[in-house]
Amino acid sequence: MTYTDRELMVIAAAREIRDGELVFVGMRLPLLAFALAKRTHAPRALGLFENGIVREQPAPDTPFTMSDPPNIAGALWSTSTGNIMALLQQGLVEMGFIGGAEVDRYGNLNTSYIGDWKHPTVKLPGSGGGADIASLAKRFVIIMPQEKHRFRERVDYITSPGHGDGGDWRRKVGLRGGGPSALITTLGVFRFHPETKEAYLASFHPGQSVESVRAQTGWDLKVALDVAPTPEPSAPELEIVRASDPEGFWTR
Amino acid sequence: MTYTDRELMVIAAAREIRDGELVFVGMRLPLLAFALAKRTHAPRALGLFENGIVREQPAPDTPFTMSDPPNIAGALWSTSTGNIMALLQQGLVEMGFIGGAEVDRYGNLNTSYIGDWKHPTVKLPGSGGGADIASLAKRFVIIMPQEKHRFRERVDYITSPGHGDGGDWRRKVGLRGGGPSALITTLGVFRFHPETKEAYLASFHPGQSVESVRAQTGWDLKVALDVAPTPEPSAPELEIVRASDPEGFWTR
Amino acid sequence: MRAVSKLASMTDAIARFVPDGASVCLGAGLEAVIPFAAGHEIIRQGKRDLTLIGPISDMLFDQLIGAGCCRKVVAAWVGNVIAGLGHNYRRAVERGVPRPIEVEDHSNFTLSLGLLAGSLGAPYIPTRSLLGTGLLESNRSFKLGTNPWTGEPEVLVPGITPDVAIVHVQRSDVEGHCHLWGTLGVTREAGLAARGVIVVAEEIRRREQLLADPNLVLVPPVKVLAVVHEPWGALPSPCQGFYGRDHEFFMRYHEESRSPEGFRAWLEKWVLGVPDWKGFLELLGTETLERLRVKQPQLSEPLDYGAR
Amino acid sequence: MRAVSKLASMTDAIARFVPDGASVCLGAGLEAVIPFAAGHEIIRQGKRDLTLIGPISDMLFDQLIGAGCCRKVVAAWVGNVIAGLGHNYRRAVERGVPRPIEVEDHSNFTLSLGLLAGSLGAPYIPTRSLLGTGLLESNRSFKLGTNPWTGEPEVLVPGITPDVAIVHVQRSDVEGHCHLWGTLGVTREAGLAARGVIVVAEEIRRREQLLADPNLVLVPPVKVLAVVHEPWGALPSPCQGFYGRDHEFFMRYHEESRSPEGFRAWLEKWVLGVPDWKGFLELLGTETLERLRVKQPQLSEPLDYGAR
Repeated sequence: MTYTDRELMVIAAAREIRDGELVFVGMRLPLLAFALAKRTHAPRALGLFENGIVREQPAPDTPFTMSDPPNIAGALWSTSTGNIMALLQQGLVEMGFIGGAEVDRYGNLNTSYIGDWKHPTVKLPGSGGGADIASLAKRFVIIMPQEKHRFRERVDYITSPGHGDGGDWRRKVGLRGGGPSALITTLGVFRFHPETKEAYLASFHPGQSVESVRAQTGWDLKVALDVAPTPEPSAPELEIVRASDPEGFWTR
Repeated sequence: MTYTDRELMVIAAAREIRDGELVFVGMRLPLLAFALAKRTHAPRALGLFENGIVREQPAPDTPFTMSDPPNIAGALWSTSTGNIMALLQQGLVEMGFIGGAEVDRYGNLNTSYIGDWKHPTVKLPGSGGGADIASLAKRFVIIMPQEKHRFRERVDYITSPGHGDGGDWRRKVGLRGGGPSALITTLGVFRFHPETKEAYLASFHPGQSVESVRAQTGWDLKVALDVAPTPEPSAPELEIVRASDPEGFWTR
Repeated sequence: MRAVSKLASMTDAIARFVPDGASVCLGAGLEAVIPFAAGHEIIRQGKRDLTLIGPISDMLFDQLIGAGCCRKVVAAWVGNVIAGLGHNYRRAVERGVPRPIEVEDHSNFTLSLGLLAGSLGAPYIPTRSLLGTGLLESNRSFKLGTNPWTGEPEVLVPGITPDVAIVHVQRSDVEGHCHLWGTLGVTREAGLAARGVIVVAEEIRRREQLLADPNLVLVPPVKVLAVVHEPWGALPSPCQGFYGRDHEFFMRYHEESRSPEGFRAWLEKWVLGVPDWKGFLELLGTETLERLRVKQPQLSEPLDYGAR
Repeated sequence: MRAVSKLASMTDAIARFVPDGASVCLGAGLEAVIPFAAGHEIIRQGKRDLTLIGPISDMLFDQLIGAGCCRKVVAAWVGNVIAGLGHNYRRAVERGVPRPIEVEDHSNFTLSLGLLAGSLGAPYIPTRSLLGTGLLESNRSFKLGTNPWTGEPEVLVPGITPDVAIVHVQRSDVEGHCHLWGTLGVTREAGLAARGVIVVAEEIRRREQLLADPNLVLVPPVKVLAVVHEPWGALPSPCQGFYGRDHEFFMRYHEESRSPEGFRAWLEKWVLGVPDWKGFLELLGTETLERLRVKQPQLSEPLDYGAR
């Protein structure tokens, strides 16, 4: 069975959603992951979008942005951005998905400035709602392509807070949300050590190895004792993902 | 021409509204005053109600409460209480009307507790929106029946702040609104000294005198040098008031 | 997947979701859509030690206090809007009759801000209202603060998060997607701030009819504990598009509740003497209902949510 | 008395109410109802030193920055939502091309809270978001505070009060009573926080049609400076019930704006080369409009505001 990196990422991401959860979905791969989870193991999950939308099902045609009219028609609630973010701050949102341009060993994400923020070499678009999800969701899952220069010992700027410099950093700075619980890349799935909060490789995708992942990681990578290949997508999973993205705009 | 005390109060109150102003109207006499002002000298004034309503004209049948359905139908805006109060705090509301159970020489109003608030002899209903209007409107006008025991040297409890203990008290405690500009009673009209902020008698209603007003005032009353009788209602004014309260529920 | 119905009788909804000691927000719509049907059921079930939260509560809090259900009031105003003082409220505060109650004095704005802060999950919101007033002394939940940019004084209004908000609306589906229009007051803030919401609806409609206007849905379905179908359930307060206000009922209550005995008789007749809201409506009589019923529709223009 | 018409051409509205140096909130509806017609007119009139305020601004801020209109950006995200980075934004921040700009980094929640605080007339609202992030360092408008009840850290988000908010809506009357539905984003907060509002409407309707649903009126008429009738005025962003999003236009812009020369050519063609929005629509072509036009109405159920 053939599939793309991105299809595998979607499927791995879907497995992070538990039934009945409120999930900050966002667009692109997470939206497809939500669609898949809904149709498999998490039929009662609800999707939140930071433009103010709560949906039970993704819109019939996968929208390009969360504010496309098909994403509003049929919503359970279409309210203000503030009212949706308020659910996060009330502690009602179990999980959210975030991407980033750079990540570090503690799952901190940078989507703001490469280099010194006062004189950046690259100005990235900024937080959007990412910093809020990272700050306030009970847990969050990072999805991003893995390249060594993006997987850094320390990010230049923390846009979306992971586990800071590890340990109980989040508690110390006053963050209530639980921080990142998984990092899903084009090469593997990372999780975070319960004490040190450092990312470690939990599984490598089929065709990859601990070494190939390590080669694209900018820090001294820790690896789970029971590291194993990421389970292959099943045919039904792939079928659902492809039905949600028939033209392959996001996953090809 | 015969008229009631309350009709005269309504007419005196209407004269306090200037054209084009945003006015916190409330119910009862102020609502009738607003209706009168709109039909005479202040056609462009807008009325605000703390249940969330902005109206250009009072509802056709004078409602008993601001949330009666006729007060919503035809409103220019029907929003939340918070959004209306926010206009106050933005400093956009020129004036408001307030009543009270007790008033003192600096225009402080008590609608909360008679006696020590920890062991009150009378529990009054409380602030409603009165304290907000008194705190935040650019100016406000007090309307209440005058009886000596209600016109006190010092109120037991400040619900709606007037000029505190006088002078620049409002500035000192941090209040931005201008405080009371007039006190309209069943006996006369009081204004506040520009420096000391103490209430003084500006006019006594026809049939009253400085002495009769003083007899119903619980402090050593100051009187304007040019004190004069309150102008009599005109026939058209009375006609409009009576058309707004045809059964005399509020003014008889 | 199938929609999960939260439809419940008023009896069951109050029994399950308003335990003794709960903090309950009622009457968030100021003088309109006051959930009297729910309030009367709370009295019939003899709930105790409730904290009642609401801006002005026109007559309902006075009834709940007089019936002994209340331990604490968090409100801007308690009484009878067109008649004046609340006699039971006075007796409770002044003499501890039938029970002493604690009062947290708010203004309408600070109550709104407290619920807003609660709805945002924010600890408090600062305001320039109430500076210099007695409320800052008698309501110990406020703090006096200092604007850290300007040094100016400010009042910090702490977030209010009721255990349950009871809201009366025009229509709902069985899952609790509901529409309220007309007077809003602090209803949206209350519904979002509360841990759970009991929706009391004039009409139960199909889900698609509610979701045809998702902007108007009052609270997200995760907040809704129960949906009660109770036509006329806000009487004698009004409900836009359905019925007007029964002013006489408020006036009569004011007279009859002057003495504890008078109130007791009122309570026996209108609340304890009937098994449910249908019983109340029968006592009120079909003539009164017919008089209050809205007869001239005033329809809004539909919104086109078309997407393709 | 007669209603005062605030109807104005886009040219006049921008000329009068968006002076050089103003702070302007645009694109409060996130990816929907972005007032591109207004933004292009701002560029044509060569406005300078604007502070642009908006949550994500999908492509519009990038255009205004590239055209040299902007001195400062207050936003959570600036770029092109489906394509990625904003090339003009990068050039301005990294190299001062065409002009250096200042950036106040927000998240969507803090921008929303800032506008909410502004709308409330409150100095700030505290939040638990952004603790530990670089935003607290690069955006000096935030303050780190301490919850006075619990001692816990909190971020104080100061009120944001734009000089003017430009909002695109489905319908308005000539006085500015307007209705917006679909994606709301931070539009209501922006309209209420701003000193004045320019309403850009797909349709101008009679006053009674708007006031038939007073709950839906976006901002009170006292806030409205001008009403501009500009059908299709949010293109290429979508407007619920009217048209969908022109994804290709966003993708093409992303490619064409890679170099300053490419952006200049884009600007000459689509903005400076046409006299007004009708010119833009002609360039876009009737086939595109017809493709994007919503063809299947999905109507909400009317609300009965009947009172008698």
